[in-house]
Amino acid sequence: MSTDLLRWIPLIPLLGSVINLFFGRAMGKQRAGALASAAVGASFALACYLFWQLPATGIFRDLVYTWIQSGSFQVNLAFQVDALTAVMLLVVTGIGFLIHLYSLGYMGHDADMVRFFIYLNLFIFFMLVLIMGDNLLLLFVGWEGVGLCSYLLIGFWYHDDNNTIAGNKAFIVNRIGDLGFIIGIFVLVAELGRQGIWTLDFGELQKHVKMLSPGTITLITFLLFIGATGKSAQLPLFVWLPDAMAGPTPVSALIHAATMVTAGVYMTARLHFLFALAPATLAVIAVIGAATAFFAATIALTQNDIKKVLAYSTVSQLGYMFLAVGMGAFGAAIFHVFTHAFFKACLFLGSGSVIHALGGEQDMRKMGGLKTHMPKTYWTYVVATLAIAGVPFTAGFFSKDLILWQTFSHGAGILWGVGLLTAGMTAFYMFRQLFMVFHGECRADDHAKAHLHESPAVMTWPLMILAVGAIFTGWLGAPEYLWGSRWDHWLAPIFGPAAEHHGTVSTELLVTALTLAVVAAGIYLAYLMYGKPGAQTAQQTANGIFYDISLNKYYVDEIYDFVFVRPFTALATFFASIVDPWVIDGAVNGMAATVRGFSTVWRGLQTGNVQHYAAMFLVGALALLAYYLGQLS
Amino acid sequence: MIALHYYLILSAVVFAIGVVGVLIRRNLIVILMSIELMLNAVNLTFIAFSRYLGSTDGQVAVFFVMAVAAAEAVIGLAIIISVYRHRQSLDPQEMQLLKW
Amino acid sequence: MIVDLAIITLKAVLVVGMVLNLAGVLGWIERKGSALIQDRIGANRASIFGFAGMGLVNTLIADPLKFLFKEDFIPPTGDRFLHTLAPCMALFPALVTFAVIPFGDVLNIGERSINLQVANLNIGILYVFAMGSLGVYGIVIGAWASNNKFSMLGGVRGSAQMISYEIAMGLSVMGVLMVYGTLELQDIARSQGALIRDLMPSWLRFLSPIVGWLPAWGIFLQPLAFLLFFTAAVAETKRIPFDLPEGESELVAGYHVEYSGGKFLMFFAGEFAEVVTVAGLVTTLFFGGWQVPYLLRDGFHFPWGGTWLLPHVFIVLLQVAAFTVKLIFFCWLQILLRWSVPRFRYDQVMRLGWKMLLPLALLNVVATAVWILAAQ
Amino acid sequence: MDTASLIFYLLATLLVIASLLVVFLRNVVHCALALVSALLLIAVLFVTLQAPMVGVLQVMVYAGAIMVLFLFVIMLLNPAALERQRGLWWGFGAMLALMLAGVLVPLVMTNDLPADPVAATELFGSPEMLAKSLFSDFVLPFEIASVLLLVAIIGAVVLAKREN
Repeated sequence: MSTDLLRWIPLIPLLGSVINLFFGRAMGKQRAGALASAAVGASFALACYLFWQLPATGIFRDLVYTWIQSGSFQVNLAFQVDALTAVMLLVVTGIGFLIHLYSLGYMGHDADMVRFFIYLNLFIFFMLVLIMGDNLLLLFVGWEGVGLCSYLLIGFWYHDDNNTIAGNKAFIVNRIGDLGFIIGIFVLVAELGRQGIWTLDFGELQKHVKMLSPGTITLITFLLFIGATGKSAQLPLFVWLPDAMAGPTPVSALIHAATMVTAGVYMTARLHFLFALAPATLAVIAVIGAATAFFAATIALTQNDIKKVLAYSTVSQLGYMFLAVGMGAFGAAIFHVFTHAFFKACLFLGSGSVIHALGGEQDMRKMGGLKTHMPKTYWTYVVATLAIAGVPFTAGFFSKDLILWQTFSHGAGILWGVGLLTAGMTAFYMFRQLFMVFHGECRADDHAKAHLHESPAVMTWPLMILAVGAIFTGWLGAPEYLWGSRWDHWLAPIFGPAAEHHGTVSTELLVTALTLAVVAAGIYLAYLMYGKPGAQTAQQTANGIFYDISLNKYYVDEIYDFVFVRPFTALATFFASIVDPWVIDGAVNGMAATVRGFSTVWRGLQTGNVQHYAAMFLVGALALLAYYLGQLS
Repeated sequence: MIALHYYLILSAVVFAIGVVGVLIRRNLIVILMSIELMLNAVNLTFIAFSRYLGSTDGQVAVFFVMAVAAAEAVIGLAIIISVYRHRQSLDPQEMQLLKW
Repeated sequence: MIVDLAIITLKAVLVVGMVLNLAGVLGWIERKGSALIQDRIGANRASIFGFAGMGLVNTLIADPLKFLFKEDFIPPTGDRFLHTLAPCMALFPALVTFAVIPFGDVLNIGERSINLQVANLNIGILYVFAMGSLGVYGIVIGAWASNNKFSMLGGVRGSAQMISYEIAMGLSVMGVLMVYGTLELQDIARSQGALIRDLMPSWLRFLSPIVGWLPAWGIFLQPLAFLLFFTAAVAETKRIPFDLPEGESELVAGYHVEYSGGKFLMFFAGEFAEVVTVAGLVTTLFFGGWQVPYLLRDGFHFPWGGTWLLPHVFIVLLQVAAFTVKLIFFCWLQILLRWSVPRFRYDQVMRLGWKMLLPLALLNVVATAVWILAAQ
Repeated sequence: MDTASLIFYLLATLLVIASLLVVFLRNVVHCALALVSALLLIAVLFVTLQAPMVGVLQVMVYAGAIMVLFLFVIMLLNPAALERQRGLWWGFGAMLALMLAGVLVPLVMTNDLPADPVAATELFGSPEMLAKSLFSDFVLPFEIASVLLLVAIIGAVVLAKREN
């Protein structure tokens, strides 16, 4: 096969975006949406074909052209597909395609649907550049591009100020992380350059990183990880992701659950050879991952907004992934990325279906009893909830257990304990949500009740496909005591052979059993507090200091506001009101005044009379001629 | 036979007279005519040189000068007409708003 | 030397005399002709001893005399000098233009060969246009010097009209010049002695029996150019249907409202001289000039075979006579035209000149160029 | 003094007088007519310099077209008032022009110039020779000149057209 095909995977969505940009309005909403979906579908088909063709150890490269050439430093616009990229490719294009289809139904009533699909296609393009780029700079281009699309889509309904503020927040918080990221790139280039190696190619980097000193590597990886905390919503930069739920729900599913936020994990996996050399950074990552997982889970316990719960759940699951990264188990992290994409997308789309049915209502306290009205949504939701809770033989069970087992077997007992606790909380808040939304009495107002309906097929079919994925994708990475992992085998060429197990099978089974017990406890607690008939009303009034803290998200936003935003605003106000008008404007105006002063004197020469000018012209000509005459004689 | 100097001096004198017209007259049409006079003084030198150096290039140059002069006169007169419509005057010294 | 000078002077006097006399005769023909057209007698007072037919001679003398003895009125607010200069400038170009029009082939008397043309310039036709373009000044200056609003209007109209039609006229002649490949009028006239079949490209030979026997006159080679040139030239003479500068029903008498006596006579004569010049040009450019069909230097050579040799002097006389006949025919045609068609409106005149004649003339030039390239 | 010199001096004197009249006559129409005569004199000078083609073109283009256009505009606008002249500026301009002549004339005299014309063939200055030069060496400027004239036509129409 021709490797030239590679470039078309990102290019087709870009084309779709550009065509819709110029002709979308003329084509009409439905056709524009169909075009956008078809573009992503085509990419998906190509990706499947590539996946099929990709040999076990192989790698496809497609050099489009040389982007930067400066001395021996060369950056290509080139795409590559190896096993890792292929997995991400399938997730991004496959789930992206499903979500496009879903959006056809979900956004069908929105006047700005064409714009939505332009953004969505553009996002797919940048995400594909991110995962397919064969060098760090191209990855960074995609990284920034998806950030931009995320910003655009969070503020998609820009008529509401809160949405644009949420968009700004996402953008600004991400910039903080990106600053670390780009400094990391600079340090990497500069340090390698000092060794005479000028490159950003992953392949080249992998060959040459050993030349760097351990301290440098720690610094670089730490800076890169700061970028990852921004993009993947880890402590302390996670605050933007819950707010990002202001965007349309398909966006939350695609960008803020399945794909973009996992870019940080992908980045660390892509640069695993670098991170593997920095144990200090890995330790930091593991601690931050575990802390984030736990912290976000505690917040999710009490949230009432259906999407907020899912958002904190996403943060929490991302924490798991970084916990795995911190253990050096990159394969496990990517595995969790993979399974999480399915069940979290399914959950988000399910919640979208609910919100759609209720005419935009997101407060779970005003839901309930939807089971009978929306059976398809309900059952897919149940499946995905089981998966995220980690019920055996669902996707989440395999991937989460793998992470916990890796943590345990690495001897990080405390982190394992935190993860275990988080698993229990996850089960609790997810079932709490399930009970609040689908069981019990319907608490929606009459108007919303009257319009209750199951979503159209174009929305339910993606849900069902994702639900199937939420169960079976996990089977690829089954532990050794079952049928063994195809996953490790697949990723082995990238990350090396699967990490050796320190424990025995019996220990592993014991750990799993412990996890299952905690999960079961969480589910049962949720049933007691929310699932039992009459329990919910009792919980409405329950509160306490921990409940308040959790409900208010530990006041993190307020603390950030007080510590960072306000001093910064004050400084900006100072510059805007003192420095700009007096110092800068003063200098500029002073120059202008000086020039004007001189001009007032000189403008007397400009009489506006053509004949005066002609006379001046003649005087000049005379002077020249006289000089010439003097030269001659 | 006449030496080339004489033609050149004649044309210099005519040229200078044209310059006087451009400088001192207060009627745009006469100024334009003085410019035509200057152009013709230059044409005379072209033809004289052409004759005395035995090259037709000078005559070709005059041909082009005529084309340019025709264009210049046409545009100049069109401008004069539109100016006169607005100002009811042909005095260049009354048209000096274009300053500062 | 002296003989040369005498011959040149003789030719000049002959031509100027002919033009002026023809102008006078035309004045009489116009009166009688218009009377004929309008079914009246016309000019019946001028007779000698009761012979009305002698009125021609009578008019030739009586008209100028009458004008010369009238008061020469000069408007008090006008410009005396320019008022006098204007009629001279109107008459002068019309007279000198005829200098380059050949009225016969070379006449050989003994050793000497006389070119029957006053001045043989190698820029011939350009000279015609140069002089023609000077004709405007008569009107413009006369109009301005009279300080009369009617004459001023006439002058403005006249200058615009003449400049407009000069362009169409010049461009229409271009095709003729391209066909004959020369600017000299004598050469053009001489070229028209050939037959069309001599000029035909080989791939058109099959038409030779049908049109090949025609003489290669301009009218056959450039029919469109003839129409354009004739129209434009008539417009240049400022006669009906193009007499907008005069337009007696609108402008009293236009640019010569304030003229009387001898000066008016000069305008009058200038107009007829222009008529004669136009006729001469049309004859020379399009109707073979002094050529008689099939008459070569030694006699007739008929295309269907057979020759009829004639003595040289007789041939030359025949040619001069042919030229004169053609000339008078075209003078008469113009007078006929003047009494047959109504006057245009001014906007119609402009539209005709710029939007009909000019594009057609350009088209003719391009078509001729293509034809010449194709025929090579 | 031979005939050629005589003719030159006569033409030169007339030309200078006509030029002076252009500049110093107060009536615009008189100025224009003086300019016409100056242009005709220059045309005659061209002919004496073996440039009959250019001479005739001079008459056609300048005297026949450009100056008629001038007269047409003068009569169209008919500016009645004679212009006032300001003595000081008048003297300044005249002085400048005198200085110009005072620089140009010595400049001409100091250069070594041919005293006699090159012997010319019959063809020199003829339409054929001019056309050959124009359509071979100067084809590009020729085409540009035609574009320039087209632009001038359009410009004049746009400028002189009444609004609405």
